[in-house]
Amino acid sequence: MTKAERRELQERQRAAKATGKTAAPPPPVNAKPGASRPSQPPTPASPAPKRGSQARGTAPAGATTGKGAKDAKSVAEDAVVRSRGLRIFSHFALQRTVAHAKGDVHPAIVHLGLMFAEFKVSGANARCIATLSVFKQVIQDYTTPTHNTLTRHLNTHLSVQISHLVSARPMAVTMGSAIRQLKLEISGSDIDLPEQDAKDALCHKIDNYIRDRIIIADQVIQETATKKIHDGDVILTYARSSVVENVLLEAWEEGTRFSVYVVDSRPMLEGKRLLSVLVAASIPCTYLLLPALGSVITEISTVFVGAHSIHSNGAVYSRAGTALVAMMAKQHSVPVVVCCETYKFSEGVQLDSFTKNELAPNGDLFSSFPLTRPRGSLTLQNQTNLEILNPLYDLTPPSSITAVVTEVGVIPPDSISSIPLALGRQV
Amino acid sequence: MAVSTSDIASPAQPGAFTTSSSSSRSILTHSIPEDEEAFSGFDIYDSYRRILCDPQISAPLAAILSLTELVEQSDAGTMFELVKALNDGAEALKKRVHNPIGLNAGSELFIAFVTLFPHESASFSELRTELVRQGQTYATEALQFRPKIADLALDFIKDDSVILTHSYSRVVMQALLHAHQRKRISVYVTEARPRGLGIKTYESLTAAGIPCTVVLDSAVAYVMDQVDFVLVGSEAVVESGGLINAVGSNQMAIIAKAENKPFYALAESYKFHRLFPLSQYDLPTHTPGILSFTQPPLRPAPELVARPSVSPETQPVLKSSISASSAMAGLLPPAPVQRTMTAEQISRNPDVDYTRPDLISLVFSDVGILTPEGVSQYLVGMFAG
Amino acid sequence: MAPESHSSGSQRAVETLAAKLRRRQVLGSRETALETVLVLRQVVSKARFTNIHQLVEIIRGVGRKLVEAQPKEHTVGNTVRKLLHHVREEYNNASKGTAASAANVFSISKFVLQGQPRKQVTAQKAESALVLREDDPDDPDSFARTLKPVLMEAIQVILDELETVYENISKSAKDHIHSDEIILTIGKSHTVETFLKSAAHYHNFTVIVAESGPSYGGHDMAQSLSSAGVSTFLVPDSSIYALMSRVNKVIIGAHAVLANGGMYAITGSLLAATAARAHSTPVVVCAGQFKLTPLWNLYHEYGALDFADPSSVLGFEEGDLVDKVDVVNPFYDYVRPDLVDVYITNDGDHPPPSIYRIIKESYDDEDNEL
Amino acid sequence: MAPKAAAGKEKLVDDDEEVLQAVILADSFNKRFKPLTADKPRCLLPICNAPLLDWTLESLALAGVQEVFVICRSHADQIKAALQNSKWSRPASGLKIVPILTARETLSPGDAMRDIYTHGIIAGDFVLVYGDLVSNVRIDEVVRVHKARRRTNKDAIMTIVVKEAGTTHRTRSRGESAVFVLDRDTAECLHYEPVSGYPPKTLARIPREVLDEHPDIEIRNDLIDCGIDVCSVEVPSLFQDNFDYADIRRDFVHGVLTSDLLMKNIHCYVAREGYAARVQDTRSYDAISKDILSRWTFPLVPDDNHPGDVAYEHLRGNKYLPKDNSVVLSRTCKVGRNTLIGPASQIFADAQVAASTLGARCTVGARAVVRDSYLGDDVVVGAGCVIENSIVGAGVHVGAGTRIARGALVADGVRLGAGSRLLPFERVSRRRPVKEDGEEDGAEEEESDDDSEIEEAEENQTQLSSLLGPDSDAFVWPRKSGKGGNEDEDELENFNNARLMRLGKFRDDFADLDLSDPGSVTSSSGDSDESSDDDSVIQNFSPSSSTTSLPFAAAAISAGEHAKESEFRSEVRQSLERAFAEGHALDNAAVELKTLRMASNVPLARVREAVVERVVESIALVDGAGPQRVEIKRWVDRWGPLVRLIGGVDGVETVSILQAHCAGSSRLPLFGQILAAFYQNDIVEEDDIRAWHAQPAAKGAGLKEGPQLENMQKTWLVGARMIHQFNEQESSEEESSEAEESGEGSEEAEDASEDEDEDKEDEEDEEDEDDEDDEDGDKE
Repeated sequence: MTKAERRELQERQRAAKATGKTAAPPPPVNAKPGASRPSQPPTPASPAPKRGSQARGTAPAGATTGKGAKDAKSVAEDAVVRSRGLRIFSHFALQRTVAHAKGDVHPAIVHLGLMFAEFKVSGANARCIATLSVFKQVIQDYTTPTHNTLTRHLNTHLSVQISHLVSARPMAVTMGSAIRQLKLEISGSDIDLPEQDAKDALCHKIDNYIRDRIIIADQVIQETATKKIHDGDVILTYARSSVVENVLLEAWEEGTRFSVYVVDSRPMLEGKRLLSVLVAASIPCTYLLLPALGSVITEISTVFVGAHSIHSNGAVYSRAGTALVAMMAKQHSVPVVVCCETYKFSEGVQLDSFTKNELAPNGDLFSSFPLTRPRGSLTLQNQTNLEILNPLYDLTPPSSITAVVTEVGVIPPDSISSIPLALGRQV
Repeated sequence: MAVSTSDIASPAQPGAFTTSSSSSRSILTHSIPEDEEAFSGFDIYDSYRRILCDPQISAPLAAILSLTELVEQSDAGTMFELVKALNDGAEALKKRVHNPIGLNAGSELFIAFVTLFPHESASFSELRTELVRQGQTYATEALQFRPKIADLALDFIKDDSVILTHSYSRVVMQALLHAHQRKRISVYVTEARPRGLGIKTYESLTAAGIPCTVVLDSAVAYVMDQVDFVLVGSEAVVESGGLINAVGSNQMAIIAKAENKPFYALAESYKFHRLFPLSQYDLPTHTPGILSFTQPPLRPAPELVARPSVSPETQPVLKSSISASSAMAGLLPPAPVQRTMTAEQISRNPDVDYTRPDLISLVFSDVGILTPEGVSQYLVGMFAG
Repeated sequence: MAPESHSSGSQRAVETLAAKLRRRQVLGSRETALETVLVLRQVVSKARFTNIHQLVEIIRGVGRKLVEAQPKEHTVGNTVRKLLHHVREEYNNASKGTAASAANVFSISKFVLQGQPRKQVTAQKAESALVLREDDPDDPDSFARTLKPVLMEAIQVILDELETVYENISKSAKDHIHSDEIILTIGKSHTVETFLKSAAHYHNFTVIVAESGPSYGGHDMAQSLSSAGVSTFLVPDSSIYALMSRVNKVIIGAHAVLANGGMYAITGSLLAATAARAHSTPVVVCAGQFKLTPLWNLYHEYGALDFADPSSVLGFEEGDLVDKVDVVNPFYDYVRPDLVDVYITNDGDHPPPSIYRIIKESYDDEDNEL
Repeated sequence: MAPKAAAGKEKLVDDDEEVLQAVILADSFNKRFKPLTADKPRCLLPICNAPLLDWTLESLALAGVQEVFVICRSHADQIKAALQNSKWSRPASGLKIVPILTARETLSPGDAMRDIYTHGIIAGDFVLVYGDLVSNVRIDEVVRVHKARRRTNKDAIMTIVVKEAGTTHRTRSRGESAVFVLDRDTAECLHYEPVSGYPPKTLARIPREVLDEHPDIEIRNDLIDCGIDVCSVEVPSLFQDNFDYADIRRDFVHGVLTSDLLMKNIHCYVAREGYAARVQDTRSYDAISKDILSRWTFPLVPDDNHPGDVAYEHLRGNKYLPKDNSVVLSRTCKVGRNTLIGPASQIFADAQVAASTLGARCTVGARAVVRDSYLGDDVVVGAGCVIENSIVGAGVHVGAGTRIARGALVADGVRLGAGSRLLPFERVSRRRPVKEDGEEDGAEEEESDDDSEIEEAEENQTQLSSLLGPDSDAFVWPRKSGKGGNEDEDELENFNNARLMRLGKFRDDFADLDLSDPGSVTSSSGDSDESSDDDSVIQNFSPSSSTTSLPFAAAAISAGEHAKESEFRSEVRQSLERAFAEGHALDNAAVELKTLRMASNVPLARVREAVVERVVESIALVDGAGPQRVEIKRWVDRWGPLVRLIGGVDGVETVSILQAHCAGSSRLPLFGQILAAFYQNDIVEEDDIRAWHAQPAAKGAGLKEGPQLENMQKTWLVGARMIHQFNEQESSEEESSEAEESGEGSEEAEDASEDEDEDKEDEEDEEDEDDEDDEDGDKE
């Protein structure tokens, strides 16, 4: 079991613990661990590192001073509330400044790390591909230290790189499964092979992986999905999914005439980018922010969304807001179609958006406010009693999903679990 | 025992079923001319039917009018006697009519009115004439209700909207035709087996130039997605805020709910009926005959009675034949005889059903637009208040 | 018997308010209501009338003008209706003896109308001292003279109600919110703000504010709450669903409460309410009585059909997009009654169904169409 | 809730601080809207069914202006009257409006300003706008800023309101825009460089000292000049002093900024919130109407604060219908998005109205299509008409089956007979008595217009009359400014630039410019940049515009060519496919083709190739000679004539095209039959075939070995056989000659439009380059 995996495991456990806590209803109980140590500074100081530190499991440390704090009002009480609030979100993998590279981190990795941290590279597929291609470089530049075999040592070497990436931004499920695959390959590769050949073999494997699991998969998905778009349809999509984007474009290419509603929301406002792509392809578009959804949902014939990952219970883990869209669509009996490659399936079940999530950095990182308002008035900073949270993902329950389009065909969300096995992916 | 007789009588004259819809009263009157002479002197039922011949008059109104006549005729010397006479009259009517819900509403209203009527006037005969006058004036006013309702409904009918309606109802027709003058509407109407009154609606709507399509009662769920809202008339609006209407309304309401489509009911205020059905089988129209199982034709009766457990197995037979036939009927009206339900089979079906208040979005009536809660509050205000 | 045009002064006032309304320079239901009352007071005080009908006509006339100016702002109509209601009440009280018109003509239709839910005739004010002489030929003003003081009182009542509306709503705050609860609200509603703040005096709880784009009123809300010592989280609208599983109550404001118990509220409310339903989290709506509107949602699902400009959604500067993209930016959502659990108003808490009754009680039907 | 309103809220003026004055220049001082503005001032043109002036006044009222002076010149009486019975004259409107009549001699805003000065009406700082402004900007806010600045800096005499918008924003005028050089922190306007669309300006010269004094400057080419200026008292007097200031921007601003004597400075106010734009040409008319309909001007929208008296209802997809549902929509008609329909209008079965505004009491006949167009009141559109992207004045009667191509302007009261055809950018007005009845607008230039119109009219009518249906009372204006510099530029002010400011959907609409035509000296603001270049205060950048533009042009042509062609091909294919699919009438299809061709200037041959190709390709291959022949006949009979209709009949060419195409396509075996069919349909004549056959090329000469060559030869043999047949049976001469005639007619029309198409791309491509060029031009 490699570092990365262990780390993941820990993450999960911590998450589980935290939720367990928050779930516990009676207030006093809540308050207890809540108070954490009163020393804990309520200053608005640069949020990221601070929260980061708390994320490192202050929650369990929550001391019993809660009651006392509550009786004595003012600052202490303030701390209580804050810490409670914190505890709710503490386990979210938080945005942090990229740590200094420990161990021999490949420069390419460092670079990629920065890209991740600044959301220059975002989106499950993009990140996965980026990582893999950088790994190819790493592998090529890698030389097995004397009296050690590639099969053994390379993994550990990679783990260093991975942990650096993770320190930049939590690992995407896609990356996870890809890396897992890669490591299997590495440990699988035969020892007597001359180093260079072994490397080449690995790189080749990586290329295949990218090709089969992502590129080809997407093409298949597009073909399948485009069949679900008919003339005169009104398609609604949320934020921006590369797959959905391609589906729409292809459908238009094929001469299907439909119109698209692009729904969007802060913090990322990715929809705007999708919008410009579609408009460039002269697809008639309507643009709206999430809150306005209620006004238009009745006109929609189909909803297409992408996914970050899908859990074996069929819950879709995707850009925050997707759940809302799916919910509304369900309400008005509009079919909700999720486009998602199989390599995004992650074993295990997630029950709500809390057990695992990620926060977008504060402020107007994506310059998402239109010009009409002076930025200052909108980009608040954390201050006493006030925290800004931008969860990046939410979890759409299978109940509000009609179908999942994968490269192995269209399947109902709840029979997801059968797929990974069908693909012979050892888990 | 009256109910059963009417029940047995019914298969004999298919006309009898028509009683359930306020619309087709007139048909009824033609249908049962026989047992008329059985009554001597003033026959309230007789007058009731006579009044119903006017296509504009619906059951409750007819009931009120006939009761007014009764007041005219009656020789009651005191209020008490009069009220008694009225109650008897109402009873008599109820007994004679296959589906008394409508007229109950009417007579209930009138009697309540009479009892509450402030009679400080000296001579009782004066009072009687006064009451009669009241009755008649009300009847005349009542004719203005439908236009009023149609007007209320107009706001809710958006231009270019698609409407689903059920069977035939005068007030709905009025509303649709009224809307047609201002807005572009198109209508789906259910065939409404077994009387197929939907066809009647279809004809008069298309005559008026409203695009209209008849759908099978079994196709309601299929069509619902296309529809902007559902608009039905009513037999009576009851104290629960629920609705009694030609059978099929209930399923329609349930489907509408499932699809999140508004379900509007139109009801003149004289259809407000102080009645609280707990379930379909709590309706006054429900008789043991309805939904009872046929005796398997092959076997001799006695043993059957001995072993009631037999009857279930025959049930599917009946069921299938019903559904199949109704489907056929929808597709090709001149359906082969053996595939349509026999009058006897039909007789085992209800002709009105009860729609729960929580399925109804709004009730339009001449006293204003009411929520189902509003209706019950209203009824309470009327009779208890 | 057209009412003689009331003095140009009040005329001017009406016009200005109308203009302001049309230009959206008066904002917020309460401000609008207040402005309306003030104008009405001016009108009534200046108005010259010799009988109740003229008075009613005058008021209605003004009402009509204002409503036309801004049909989307329902409180205007409501205020006028309320006033009319009061006027009639006062009039009936005053003219008990003279116009005992109700009983004597008792007909079936009348009988039917008993069903109308409305306050059973308010306790006969014993001191109905003032004698009203309508259409008095020799002294036409007598009617006005006698009635006006009463009317002024009535108007004052309405004013006071508006002045104190927030406080009264917040009275019950502490009973609705308890310690360590997590409350979710959306956008900025003055009502909700005061409600939460007053609750904060008694309990410590956490408020999650959804910013509700594109107005992002949530930011101001979060600011003011946190500065009032309430621990606050500001989240984008997108995360409403994600957080809902931890939320104990959703508390939102309303723009107008409709007769069927549904309401218009700032966009996003529908999302929040529906998400709350999905997690069976109670939805509490704080709304002053003046927001109760004797109307139905005639727009079906299409919000309150009041749409702002696209510029706050898609910057005008993005020239190439502007040309080709349609932008939808409604002010309000229509929230169905079955999504709301309770309305907290300045006179008590009501479940959606009973809104209908209250409306019937507080306005006269004949005024629904001004 | 409404951000905009929130803005409006706290400034409920009408108390204390002194009255805010505004001056409206109600005259446009140019004639871009001719003939619409023939007997009506521009500021009374309706936009979204309310006169421009009302929008302007509303905009000012919105901003809390209290006193307004309306400077009117032409049709002053109309304006006065309009103001009299508008709601503004009501006491409660809170707006005090004083119409001021200026002399006819005021030919420019400058003169108007001098007039203002002489009237001495201006008390303090005032707002200067044009009578064609649509805005919801909080001008009072600007005024506040301006005043504040004044306190510290007496020389800040003027604040120009600009709005940020992309360079390619529809609302940003292409014809006359400008580069602003701003100081980033003080927002002082350091340099103003007018950018005219034509001749394309590719460089902006910024005086060095600007850079010296201000370390941190913004050079912006993406601003909409809203035409709202907050001026202080000095401004009119400045005009007074410098009598040569004509245009406020190009002369005044320019002058002030560049003169080293005046020492005044001018600031800009970049409006973040709000909307503001001027209807300064038909193009912006289009853009702004669209902006209003898609609610950018909120709360100035039809269903909310519409200056007109009608109350509109807003429906899904920005459709606006009057509240009193007086509109009659047939059940089958389609009303598209962003559409405003005036009261009591009627739209009949299967008609389509999209992205347009209809005035009151309009009638759109069955199957008619109105797209991106603006109809005045009482317009009657006959059945089956197609109106695209045009402005149609009030009371116009459009006969059945008429096609009005994009960019056309139809003046009030015109009658277009059934089946009329208006080519793109046609301008039509009612026939008028040759002598102008001086009382209404008896200005000399007006008359000179009419004279010129009439004389133009002659050849014009003959040339174009084919386009006007019978019993139409219409007068087609000359399409281009008269050559040989006759003195009628007033009528088409600054012709070339005007092209850029015309209503019209595609970018290349305004591309058909004529470099050979020198910028003519006129009194109009539009091209005063050309004229002023020569005598402008600073020499250094007058040459820039003219000199640098030429090489660019040269380069552009070659570059643009291929792109154009391919684009054109695809367009033709689409339009034909549409035609085939929907079975258009032949001549409709033909007109469409002509339009396309005119849009992207390609030789006639290309068109013919495209058509032949389409026709041939759409013939299905069926086996069995009989059915095949039928199939061919069907297509050729139906669509063959198109080849002739597109004009410039040249049978030989047709045949060779046909051959060339067949040789390279699966339709090879059909060549003979198709050719025969063509012959049957008089698309080609016997002589043509002979001629073609005679050509060496027909035998595939000059082709290198390969299938192509063989096929050519095959086809040639087929031809040979055919000719052989000819020789046997006599063919009739007369009909062929007739065909020639009919061909001739249309050919002429072609050439007429053809030669004006020269040098399209150069213009076009510079358009693109403009922006960047300005930018890096500055950097140097």
